[in-house]
Amino acid sequence: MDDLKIGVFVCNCGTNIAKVIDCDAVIDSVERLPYVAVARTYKYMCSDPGQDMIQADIEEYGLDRVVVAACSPRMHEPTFRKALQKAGLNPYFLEMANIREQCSWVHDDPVAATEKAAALTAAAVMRVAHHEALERRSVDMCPNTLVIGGGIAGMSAALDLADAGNRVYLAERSDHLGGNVARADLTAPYLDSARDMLTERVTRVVEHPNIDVLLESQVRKVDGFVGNFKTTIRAKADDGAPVDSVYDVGSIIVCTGYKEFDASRITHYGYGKLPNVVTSFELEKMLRAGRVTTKEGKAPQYVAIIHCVGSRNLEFHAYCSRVCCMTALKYAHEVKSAVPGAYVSDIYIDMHAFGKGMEDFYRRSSEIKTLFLMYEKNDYPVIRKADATDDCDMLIEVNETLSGETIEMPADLVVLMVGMEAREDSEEVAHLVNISRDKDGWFIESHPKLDPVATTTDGVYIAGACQAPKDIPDSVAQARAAAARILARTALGKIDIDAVFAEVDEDKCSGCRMCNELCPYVAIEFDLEKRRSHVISALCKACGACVAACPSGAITARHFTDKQIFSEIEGVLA
Amino acid sequence: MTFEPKIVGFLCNWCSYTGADLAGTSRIHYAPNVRIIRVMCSARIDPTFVLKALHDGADGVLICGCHPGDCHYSEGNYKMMRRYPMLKSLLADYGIEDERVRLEWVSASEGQRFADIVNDMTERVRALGPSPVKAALEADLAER
Amino acid sequence: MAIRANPKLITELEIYGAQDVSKCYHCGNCSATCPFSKEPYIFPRRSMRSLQMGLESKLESDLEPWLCYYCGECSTECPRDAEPGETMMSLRRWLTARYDFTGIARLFYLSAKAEILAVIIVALIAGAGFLLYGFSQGSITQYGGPNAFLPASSVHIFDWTLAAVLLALLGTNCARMWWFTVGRDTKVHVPLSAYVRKIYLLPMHFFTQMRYAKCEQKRPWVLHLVLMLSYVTMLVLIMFFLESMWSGPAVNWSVHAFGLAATAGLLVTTIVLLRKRLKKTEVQYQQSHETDWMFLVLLIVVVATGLMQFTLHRLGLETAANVNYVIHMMAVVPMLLLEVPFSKWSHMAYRPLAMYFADLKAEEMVSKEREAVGAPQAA
Amino acid sequence: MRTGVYLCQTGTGDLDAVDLHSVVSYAGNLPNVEMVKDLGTMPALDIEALVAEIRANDLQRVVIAGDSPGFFKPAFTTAMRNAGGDPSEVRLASFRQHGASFGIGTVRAKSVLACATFGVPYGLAAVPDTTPTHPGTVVIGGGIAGIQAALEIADAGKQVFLVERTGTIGGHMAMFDKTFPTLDCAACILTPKMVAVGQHEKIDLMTYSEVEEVSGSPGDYTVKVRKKARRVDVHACVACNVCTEVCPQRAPSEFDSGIAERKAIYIPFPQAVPNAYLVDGQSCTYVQSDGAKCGVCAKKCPKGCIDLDQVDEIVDLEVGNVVLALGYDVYDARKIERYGYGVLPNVLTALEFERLTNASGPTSGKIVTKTKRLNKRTKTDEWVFDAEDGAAPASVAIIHCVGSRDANHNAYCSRVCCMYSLKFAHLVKEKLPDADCYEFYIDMRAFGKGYEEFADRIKAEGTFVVRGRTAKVTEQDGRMVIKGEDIVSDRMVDFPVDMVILAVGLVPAHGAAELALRLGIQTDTDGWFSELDYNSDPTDTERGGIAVAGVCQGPKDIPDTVAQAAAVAAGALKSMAIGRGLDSRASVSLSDIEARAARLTRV
Repeated sequence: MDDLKIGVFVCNCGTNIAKVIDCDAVIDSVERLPYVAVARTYKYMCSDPGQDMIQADIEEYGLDRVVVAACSPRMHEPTFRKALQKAGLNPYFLEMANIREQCSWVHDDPVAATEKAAALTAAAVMRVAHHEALERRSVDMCPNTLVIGGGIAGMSAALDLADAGNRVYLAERSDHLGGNVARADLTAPYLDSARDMLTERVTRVVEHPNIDVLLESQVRKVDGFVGNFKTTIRAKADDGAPVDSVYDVGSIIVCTGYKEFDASRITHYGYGKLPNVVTSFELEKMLRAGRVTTKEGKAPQYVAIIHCVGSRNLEFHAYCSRVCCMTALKYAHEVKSAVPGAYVSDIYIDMHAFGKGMEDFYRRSSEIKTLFLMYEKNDYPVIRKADATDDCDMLIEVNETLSGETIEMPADLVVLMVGMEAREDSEEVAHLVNISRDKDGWFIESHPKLDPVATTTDGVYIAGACQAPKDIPDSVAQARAAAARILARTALGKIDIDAVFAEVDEDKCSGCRMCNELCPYVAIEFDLEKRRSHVISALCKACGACVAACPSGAITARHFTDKQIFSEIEGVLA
Repeated sequence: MTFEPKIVGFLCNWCSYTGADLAGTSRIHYAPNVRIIRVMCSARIDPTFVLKALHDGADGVLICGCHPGDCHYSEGNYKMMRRYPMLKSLLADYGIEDERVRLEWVSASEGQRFADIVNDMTERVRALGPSPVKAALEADLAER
Repeated sequence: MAIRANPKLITELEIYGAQDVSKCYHCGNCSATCPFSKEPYIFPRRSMRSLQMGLESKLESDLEPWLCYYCGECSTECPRDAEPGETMMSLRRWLTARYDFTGIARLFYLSAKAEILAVIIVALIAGAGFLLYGFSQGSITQYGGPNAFLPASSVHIFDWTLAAVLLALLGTNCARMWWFTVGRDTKVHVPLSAYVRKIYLLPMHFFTQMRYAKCEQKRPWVLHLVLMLSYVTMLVLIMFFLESMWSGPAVNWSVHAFGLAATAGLLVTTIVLLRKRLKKTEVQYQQSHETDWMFLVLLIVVVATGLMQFTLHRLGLETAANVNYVIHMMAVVPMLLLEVPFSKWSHMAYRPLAMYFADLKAEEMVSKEREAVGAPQAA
Repeated sequence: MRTGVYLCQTGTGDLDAVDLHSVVSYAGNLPNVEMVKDLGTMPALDIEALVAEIRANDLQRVVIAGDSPGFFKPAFTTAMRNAGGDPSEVRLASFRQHGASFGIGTVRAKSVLACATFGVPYGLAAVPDTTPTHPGTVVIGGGIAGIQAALEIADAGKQVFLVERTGTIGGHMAMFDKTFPTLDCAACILTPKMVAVGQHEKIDLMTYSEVEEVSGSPGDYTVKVRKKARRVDVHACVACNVCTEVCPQRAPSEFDSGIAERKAIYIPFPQAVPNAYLVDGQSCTYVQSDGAKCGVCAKKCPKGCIDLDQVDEIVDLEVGNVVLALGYDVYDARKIERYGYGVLPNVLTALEFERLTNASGPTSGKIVTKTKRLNKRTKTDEWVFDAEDGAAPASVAIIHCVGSRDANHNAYCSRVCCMYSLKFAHLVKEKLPDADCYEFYIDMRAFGKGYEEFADRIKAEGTFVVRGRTAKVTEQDGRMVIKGEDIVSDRMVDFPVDMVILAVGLVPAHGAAELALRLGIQTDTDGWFSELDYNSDPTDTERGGIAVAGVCQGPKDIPDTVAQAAAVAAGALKSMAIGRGLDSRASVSLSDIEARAARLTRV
């Protein structure tokens, strides 16, 4: 390290820096620092002549470290790293001092600003001395994908991947594809045929040469990491006996969907006790069979649809299930069509007609004389049997907010719009593929806006209603988004691993496992034989949380080592 | 001549450092006393960094991270949040004034806020005078 | 106690003209747009709500429909084209039917045929009656004087008997209106003193239509006022100065001046209104119910024949005058007998009454409200 | 299978596009079709009569054809069952769903109908051939949707041209302060993505450029782009701000949605990408005077990177895929006179408030009402936001559905307003805890992940949430008087506030309609681009290789936009992976569809 040669290049940025900071003074102060072989200023370091200058000096003085004091590294670090690379120097031998955004542009006192600039540059010099040559590595990306869940989301993702020529294993728990959509006849808001849509999807999936559909199968085990997962799936063999087989995949998409809320949990709706109180899915069945009648087989004169069953209330689920409002309007239309002359009432809290074509659908629903009754959240309607004298089977008492009256709504058939909830196996799945769940049991995306399909485990993606309630178009879009992510990686064939990541020194590691829990990306594995933790570099995002936490200082963050930061501290205070 | 405190600032790369850059691009002027050191996440800030800074002559230390809930690494800033009280109690035991070490949340759009924090902290630390650590160390040296 | 909803009512109201009420999604825009909508009478939205849900008893006891003059602002501004204005109009028709104990009003509103038939029958009876009476005691060639075909004195008696009948019918309906809206209301009790104290409101509203003047456009108010005043003038002339109207050939200006003025007023306003209903440019004249037409048609016939009567009589064409008079009466009698108690005309009585009652009730409610909570800003 | 065909219309579809008579006669000649009946528009169906008819012709399958036949299906299903038939043999031939509109209307309707009579989903029978696809992609629009789509594709190592109309990428999202429901700052999320785009070697960023025309066929499009004269060398400029300091001309800042001024030469916002200035020809003295006057910026620029005489340049891009991410404009609140926007000083639009409350905005995030001030140049009084002199509003009213859910304006719901309004309420309460804040809404549409919880939180913070849309805003001694109905508490709202924020809805971006015409893709009645299939194909279009992302397909919030933007990448990457993409659906002939449907039905 004694023969270290550091070159310091201070940018004037026209007058942006030079106007306030005496760049020559900065040069003078850093020249005296150890290992500094050359220090220069130039009008625009980022310009081609500026970069040429740096490269020339690397040649001439045989520099092995470079400090550029200029603008924010967020602006030009990539530029100068390239410059070093061109000159045959490891790009990570560069350190930048931000003397524009954080100095010349924010200070007016030239003396103080120059002093600070000098300190920042000095810090950079002292830091860069400890920089190590880092290599960006890459691991092979297995082009196969495992899709868990054969609903609309899973099939959509599978088709995109398979059409691009990749092998897809589509694992479905039940004995058929289609998921919850298979239970629907028509879709809101245009009343298109759900069945045609599924027939098309399923046919294409089943006939696709690149898709292996594994029905009545279960993912048992997932090992490895992004690009190189080993997944064990238990499926029925031809003789019916369950067999475990191992599939190598590079990525996993979880599309396990949702399950409907159990209406009998809400006692005052009398579901299970009153024969003519049915769930939305039961009505769906009736409509498909062309038999919308009461249990007594009569055509219902009054049909009431109750929204937000299990959703938007404190007792059960605080969240909105997103699709029920439009489904309810769909039923209003369908019932009017199947039972002409029936009076349909729709008991809701807020009408969530937010999407394309939905407000229009809502308008049309009221035009066909659907009676909309509004109730306050957590002030549920109450259903009771009607008296013999009434011309109806049941009476629903609602505190109707739009009129301020307490209304008694006659009903022969009551439809409960049951909300969506996370499947009971979601915890198991989450554990299997190492992703986390929110308080409601939905899988958590790595960032709701930056990255709605990825998870904290790299290579594992989520799509559809398993992430949160979603309608068909949104599920399909998310599924295709996940597919796109995977296609991008398979196109490259390799996964580029940033050179900046954490490493565990196994000799120092005491095996306390403190870091294991800490890592948001579950990038730290514990080796049970060695009783040591080690970092899966491909998963590490280099936040350094573990480094700071390790009691035995066994973990180092490449490019942000304690030594580097300590010397930077010394530098700024020198 | 008034006492010009030296303050070391540890800023997370994603919110706070960007916020500081924004202060620059928006030409918001503030006191030159803070020297910024960039880390990837506030969770990387090892208490020893703070101690090291104070030991090497810093009169104050400013730690900035993303607002709770905003962390680029989903919850790094919470880790810092939990570490911080311990650090503070430790410093208190060493007899280092509370206001010399400070934790603040600065988002990428809060250039003004960053400037205000820096100015405010500079004033407070200036009011406190030079760090007792320096004096103590010198005394310690003299004894040897 | 919960009120039973009746989804069927909305279908019945369609016949009264409320075609679009189901479109309303209750944004409250109409109530906020209406210059009359003030606590405690917030409308039209609340009335539309009661109608959608079919709360008959509530609607029956509502005064709001009578507080609306159908300026059309709400309908133009309505984001769902739910036509609040037209709904209020229909509710007025429905209420008229409700107040009427005979059920005739309801029959007329529900079936145009029935109304037309009734009008024709009454007209024929009237015609026949007058002819028989005329021939029985006078000569068709005689207008005034001894053995006149239809002597003023006897017509006068006829007028008064007719008036008495009408008054009785209308009176009962008004009483029913009071019972529905004030009498049976358990929540507010209006003391007798208040009725007396506020009685002045009745003539005031009746003769000035001052509330109507509050609407954004003033022309409808003027039209309405002129029509109403001319009508009343004519009524007064016929009831009290019939003699002097018949006396001739010299024109008795002290009376005829009023007569001609009233006739002009009626003629002009009726024609204007007919044109508006035909042109359908203004929102409040777009959806005309059969009864609206019937009313205008009868009126125009009455006015025309009345004017003709005057001219023929002045010209001394006595026979023609007599024949024309019978025709005139064939329009007058059904108009009065059917329209005043059972149809459009009745609102001449209901509107001022409603405002009177509304005022009385409001006074009570406000005094009750005082100790209750304030507006949302204090929420 | 004995099949009966019924034509029923709802009257909502684009009926003129389809010649029903020729469809009827066509249906009559289809194999197995025993009877064809046109029931007209919105028929009142008598189920008993249908039963009789089904029995009489002993139909085993019934096909309902029309603009939205689903609306009649339950009646036919019931009839079918009552007639003893198989209810699942009621098939739909939806003209709307399969894009039977302008031009292709009738033939499309026929092919959809044919498929239905064979009991085969249209999507299975009408599969276009693939065509060789050029590996390049052009993304039109540099908002969050465009950025996301560009990154997704470029990260696969494929060339992307990102064409943005304004001087920087970032779109509307860059103007926002916080984003609902997590309240994380927009800049924190967006700027890293913007920087990534700026530095990505596979992304050719063309800001201040507009698409002139798109020619060619699926897989092989030529996109003519006009690079408007920016007059500043993007690569040389170091954003030193000298030019702006010397520039004498001012104009309202688009980025600050008009509540602050910028110079004629300016950088849209400090974190703009590219981080370079541009000259707005409209307000530049030099340009307006054809070089006669001024030009001082060019003289003063230390790097000499300003060329005021620069002219537009036209470039042709050869690509296989086109991604439309045009985004939106906000509804012009001036069209709703009764809200007094543009007349009353303290009636703001949502975007104006976004800038007002933004830490990087003109008042650096301080929420103040406007103050009257004499404009020295125009010598007239004007209302401006002034961080120092401006008073903090004691009460703020937020009006929902401005221009949305209204037959007199836009009938559709703009999807994001409820949530951003709640966000505003939070920001007001956060910065001015004592201020009263009112939300006037019709339905509170908090439908997304964590939205409902967010809404509850805002209410808990003390914001008054009033159900009832405000009818008018008037002025009374300097304050804004709002009039409306408070439906739930049965009151009239009629009181003054200091500031009114109009939650303006979203409308298709200007120029979107023209572009759709040039591209030969369809738009819905509201002007949003039509997707290939509402449910199963929300991002592709009729035209092969042309995809839609983000709000230009219909109002959307950021998470949904990002997801959809990523989704379009799937289509593009798929076609590049195998070097072939799907041709337009219109390229499949009716006879092919018939043949394919006939074949599939036997399997």
